[in-house]
Amino acid sequence: MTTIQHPVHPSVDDPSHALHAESDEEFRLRLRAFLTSGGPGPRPRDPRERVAWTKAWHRNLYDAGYAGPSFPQEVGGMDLPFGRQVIYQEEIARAKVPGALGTGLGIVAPTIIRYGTEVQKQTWVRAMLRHDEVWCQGYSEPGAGSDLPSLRTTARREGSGEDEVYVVNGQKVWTSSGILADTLFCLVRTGSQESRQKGITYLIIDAKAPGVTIRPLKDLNGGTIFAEVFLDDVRVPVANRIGEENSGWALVRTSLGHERAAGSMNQAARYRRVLDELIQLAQERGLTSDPLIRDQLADFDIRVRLMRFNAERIIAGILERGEPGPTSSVSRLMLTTFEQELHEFAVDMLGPDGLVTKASDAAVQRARWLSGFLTSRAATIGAGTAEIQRNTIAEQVLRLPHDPAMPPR
Amino acid sequence: MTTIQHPVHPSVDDPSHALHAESDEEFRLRLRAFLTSGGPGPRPRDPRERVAWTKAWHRNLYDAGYAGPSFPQEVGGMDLPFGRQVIYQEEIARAKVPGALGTGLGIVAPTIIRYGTEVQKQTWVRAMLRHDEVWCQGYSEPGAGSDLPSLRTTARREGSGEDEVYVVNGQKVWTSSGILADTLFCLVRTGSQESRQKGITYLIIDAKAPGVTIRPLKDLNGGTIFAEVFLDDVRVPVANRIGEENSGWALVRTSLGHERAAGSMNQAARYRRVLDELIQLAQERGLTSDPLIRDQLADFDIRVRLMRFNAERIIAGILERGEPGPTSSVSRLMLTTFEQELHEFAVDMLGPDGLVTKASDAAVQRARWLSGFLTSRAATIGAGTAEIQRNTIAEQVLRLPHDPAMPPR
Amino acid sequence: MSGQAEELQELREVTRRFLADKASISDTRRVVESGRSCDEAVWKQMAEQIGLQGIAVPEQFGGAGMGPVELGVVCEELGRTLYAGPFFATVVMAAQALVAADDVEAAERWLPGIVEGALTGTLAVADLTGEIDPEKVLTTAEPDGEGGWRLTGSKRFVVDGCSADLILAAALVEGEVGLFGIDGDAAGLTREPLAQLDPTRALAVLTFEATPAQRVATDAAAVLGRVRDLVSAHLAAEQAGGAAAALEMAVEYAKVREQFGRPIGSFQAIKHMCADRLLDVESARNAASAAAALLADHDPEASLTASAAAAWAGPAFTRVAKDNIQIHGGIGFTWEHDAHYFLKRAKSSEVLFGSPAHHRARVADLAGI
Amino acid sequence: MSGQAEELQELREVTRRFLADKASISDTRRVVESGRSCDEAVWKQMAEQIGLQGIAVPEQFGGAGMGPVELGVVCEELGRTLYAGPFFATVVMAAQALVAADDVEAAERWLPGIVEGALTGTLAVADLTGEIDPEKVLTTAEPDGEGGWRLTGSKRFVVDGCSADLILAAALVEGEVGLFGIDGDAAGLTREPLAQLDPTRALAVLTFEATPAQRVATDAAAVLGRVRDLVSAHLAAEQAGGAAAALEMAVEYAKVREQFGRPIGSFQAIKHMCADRLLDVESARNAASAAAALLADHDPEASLTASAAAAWAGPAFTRVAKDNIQIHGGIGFTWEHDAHYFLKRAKSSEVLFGSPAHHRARVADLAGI
Repeated sequence: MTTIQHPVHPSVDDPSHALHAESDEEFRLRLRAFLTSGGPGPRPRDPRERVAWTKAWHRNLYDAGYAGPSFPQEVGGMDLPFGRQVIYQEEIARAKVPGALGTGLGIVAPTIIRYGTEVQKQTWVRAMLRHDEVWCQGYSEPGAGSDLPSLRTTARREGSGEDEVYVVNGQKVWTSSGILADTLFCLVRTGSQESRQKGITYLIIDAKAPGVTIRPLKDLNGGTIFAEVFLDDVRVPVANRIGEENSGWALVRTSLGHERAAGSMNQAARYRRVLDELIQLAQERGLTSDPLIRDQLADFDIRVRLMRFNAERIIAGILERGEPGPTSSVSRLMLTTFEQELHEFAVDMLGPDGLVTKASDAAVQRARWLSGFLTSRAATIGAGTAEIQRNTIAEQVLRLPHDPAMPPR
Repeated sequence: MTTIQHPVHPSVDDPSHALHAESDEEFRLRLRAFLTSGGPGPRPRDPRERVAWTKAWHRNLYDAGYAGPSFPQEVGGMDLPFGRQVIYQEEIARAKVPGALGTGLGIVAPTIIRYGTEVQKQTWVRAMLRHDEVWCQGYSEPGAGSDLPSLRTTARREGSGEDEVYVVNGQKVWTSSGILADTLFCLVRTGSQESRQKGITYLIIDAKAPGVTIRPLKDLNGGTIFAEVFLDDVRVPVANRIGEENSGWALVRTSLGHERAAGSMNQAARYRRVLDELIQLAQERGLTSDPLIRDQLADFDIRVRLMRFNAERIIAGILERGEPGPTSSVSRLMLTTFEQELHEFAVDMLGPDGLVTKASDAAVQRARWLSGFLTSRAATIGAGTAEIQRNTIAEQVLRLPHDPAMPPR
Repeated sequence: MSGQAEELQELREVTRRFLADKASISDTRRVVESGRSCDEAVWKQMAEQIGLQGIAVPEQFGGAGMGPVELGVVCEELGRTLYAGPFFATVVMAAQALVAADDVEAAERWLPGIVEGALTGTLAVADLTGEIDPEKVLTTAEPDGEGGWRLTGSKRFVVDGCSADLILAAALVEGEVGLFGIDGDAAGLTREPLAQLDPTRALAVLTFEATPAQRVATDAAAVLGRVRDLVSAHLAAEQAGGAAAALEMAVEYAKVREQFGRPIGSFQAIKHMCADRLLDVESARNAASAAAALLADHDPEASLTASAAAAWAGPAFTRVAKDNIQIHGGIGFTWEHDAHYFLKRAKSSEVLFGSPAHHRARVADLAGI
Repeated sequence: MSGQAEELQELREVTRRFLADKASISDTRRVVESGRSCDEAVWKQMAEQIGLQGIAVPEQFGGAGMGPVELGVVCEELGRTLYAGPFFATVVMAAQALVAADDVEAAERWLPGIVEGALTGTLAVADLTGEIDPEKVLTTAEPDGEGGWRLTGSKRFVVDGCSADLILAAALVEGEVGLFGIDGDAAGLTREPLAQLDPTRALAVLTFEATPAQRVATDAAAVLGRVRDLVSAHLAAEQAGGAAAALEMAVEYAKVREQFGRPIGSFQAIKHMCADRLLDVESARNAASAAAALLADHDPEASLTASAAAAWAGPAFTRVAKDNIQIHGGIGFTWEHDAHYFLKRAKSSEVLFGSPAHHRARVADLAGI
């Protein structure tokens, strides 16, 4: 984990300063021009090279002043008005440039910006934006999946003054991209086990610190989407705490509403692209004349359109009334199962050919559909199961009563 | 409610006596011959005439010794071995003769046979079998649907000796065929409200007694499938109680397993016939060449076959091991939604023509599919919702743990 | 909020208030249980007090000059109370056909009456189904030799066909489809009500025997193409409104109805059902309004989007209406409860103007799948 | 219990004990993780100790002389542990083709070896898919002029094609389909393993370049029709077994895994999922055994029932396998857990020998829909 301070805006020709002078359309064209001319170049096939390539691209993006569309300028972001965030996301989707590594920017950065100290904001958010560091999440534990408040990783205080540290012990699991992590953002227990969510603290842990072991978790597709993290007497400076001790739970719930809303269009665009590629494949193989396949493809097509309409509605709600409205609560539900259904349909549609893995030259499109069929199983498990999502919608949006056998929120 | 005693076997040529002399196949042919030659004649269109016609048929069946295949001979039944019960049900399904009125034979008769006094057995079961009386159920209440143990209809004792009665007050609802009822079999509260299932008593109530009011409930299809029953100071002889006071709940759970098992084949045969009629309709209208409709019809066809295989498995289990096995717990789940899906599919398949009601001459097959679409909504509600069925399977068959927020069983 | 968004919101509120006052679901029940298809006083007030009939009619014909976006909002609100009256037939079908046509004379003849609430209308295209499909026209038209025409044939599933003052009907003239206006009381016209599932939307069978008609001078196929898309989009809006109301009904009941000592809404099965149905409702509404916006702009994607909205909103409404009954349990099965009206409207409207499978096939064609 | 039922029960128990001992799911994992497709010692023991390879082979060729009913029970049990070995290819596909054929000489040549566990085999029919469909044969056969034949063509998705000692292949002779036996080490035969989803069932691509072959003298189309039905029914049995094991795994986990202070199996969502999956499992098993019984009787409904069983059991197994992963949560997503083996077997076997849609279409045809 670095503590180097980056210059506020390294680029001489600071594009954010031009914001008020240019129209939305000019902004779009300027961004598009940058993404085209300054783009990352061809995607390497080798996974390690691909990581380096992705990091270089994001550093480039940051240095040119095009990182963190929603983040304040003080931490290196663009601080775009919401409408321009949407344009930004549309252009990013269009350009097919690589997304960020790790999950820090989406999850912990908004929390740091809102609850962090000045030093935390300056050092951490910049490091994430510039991809000098990849940040990964340490929330889940082997015993605490959907039920996060029951987590057991402990942090006890030792020493005093500037030397005061938390000594952390425990295990984290389902850390996405964990093997790339430079830094971990974790929930740890500082209160009693019984205090549940009232005894949880938010700590930032250097992934290279003594006592941290990160082991890739081989997933059902043979890849390493997740890792497990072992924390043995890891000494974490108290200054690495975000917010107060025992107040970590409230921080987890930092609203990502607007951030997500701008990203929802990106998601819809991504599925549009994936579906179009599947439709093209079906056409190439002469399958679209099969009425059953045609009907299914049309159904997927309609749902992808609905995703876009839902995203547009959420964005319009924010632009017009400052709040995303009820669509935002359910739109993710459509995405959750869509990825699974689409990939399974693709495998079925391809018949036996769809079963061939990428280890074979005979694989259809490097077995992307088959891999997707397997890895998309995580979509209904990760980030709270689909069941938990529905519970939350029912209780928080529809105001249906809480299950009496569940712990209080 | 009658108290007349019928002769044990009014028919001189008592066919049950021939049981051991004849083979299964001979039994089947003899029954088939009776159902053909002694059949009920054409089905009247007028609902009232249809009731009289049905009663006459069942009286005829009883008098000829062909009623109550599973019931003991002492109460007027045939006491067939299980294998012959299956044959009986197959022939009944084949003959398309009208089923019993009311729900007494299926629900309360086995309870009376098991827990009733000699007098109760002799008078009540015979009256039901011969259709001298139509018996209907009074379990559900406006406040107690799926949660029967919370029922509130009270019965307090008054008088003593032979004059001792229960005075019953309350309201029952969702009484199937209630407007035809001569007799009601009811659950009433004799213990405290808090005693839940421990304070419930099983009473037989004369539907014509003072204080009983039965009102048809108009259903969503404009028919009167159900009725509501008001009980105001209804005086019920203590002799009309089945089992002990406060022991009614245990009686509700009288196993109908074997009875149902023999009937499951009947159900499968019924759906086979309904589906064949739908397929024929689709063919007549030239719809089976539509690949989407064809695929759906094949799917229904497969499910109807599975119903039969499931029924065969249940029956084989009883014949071979004396117990129906796990299939019996889930086979009903397939029936539950099948009726709804099939009728909705039929309406969709017919397009706008499927929307025309039987009030119009233009209705397709007297709007049977449309009516079925509406009335089959009850399939997932009546007799415990589909949700309750699944809970029961999960807990009693798969032994999954009880929901801690539910009352103990 | 932007100006347009504010105006739309106001339109929605005005409409909702009017309906709460005069045409709630209870009023719908009252009207249809008395055997009528419309409360005529309310119909008149709707035109006079808040001008809904003229909302999407150009100002030159007395309307407010707005378009599909605004009409969609109104349809959604009318859908919430299952409004029983000739709005869809008159304002969406007949009036929009006249608006789309190039025949100013015809527009001047009929649109002002519609706007004032004095004239009701309908549109009958396919002979055997309710579809707005110029390919499915069998009725024929012949000149009467005096500048007028005579129609022969019959149309089934005509929305509000018995009560309409003006019937716009598609008929073949030498193999080409034309659009004709027929007086409701024309000679040679037989109108018979069709007993069907949805009591809140009257249907009829119309028979023409050399029935006198006036031709609407326009490219009928193009006009009907436009109206087909408007019908798809506005029906989807209506379905979204109905679904929203049915879901609200289910959710409110699940909050208060207790079983096993707890509200049924605290059970996971009910919660998950309601959450899934909220996705249905929101997506239906957003699809319908996206289609309306594209239709307002005459966008090339408008037809495709209208069919996408129809393909989703019909089954979505039916799912919500079925789950509403399921959540209500026995009480939802009774005639006395309003739940069945929603189910009947849902299934009827899902089937009437083209099935979901039909709309999916259309999406596949238009999307080049 | 009847005699037959008792014998079947005993066969089931003997098989289950043998597998628990020597070919449990852990053994399957061990075999495939070591890169093999079979533990040959266990294969040999299976023949010698409990004689599974010969169960449905007539006594005259050394078998036990039983039929589809018994073989179905064995397949169901093998399905429970995802047995990795050439049973399906050898015993169901190759041996049953020889049993169905009229060629006693061919049967005498190969069946005794299969029964003894000394010979493995497979059957390759369609060239481009795994289907047992005589209509999809492209490979051709020509006489070599010395009483033998030479095959040219290639077959994909051949089950255990790399390891089989005997390959039965369909090939065209002057447009008519014939059945041929090829030695696994014949000249002009290239065998390449096919990297594919299911590590527990090896597949191969075979290429014939004037490969010497012996013709099986029989009505090949009739034989293949019979084998197609047997494959459908026995695959369904295997799938039912796999589904039952996956469901048991899920249910056991749901009983002990706690979240929110209670076992996850106490949540309605999990309960309802498991109840629905039990219906899947029971129905798959009953359909498979009904098909086997009809096949044993050469009943006219046998083909239809075999396809009905296949159309149900494939998707049913996949549903159970997916829900098993869902119920296990993250742990079920890992390579280390067995859950993914069930998903891979399920999806692979659902697709390999003809899709569910294909079987539904066949049911429609055979049922006269």
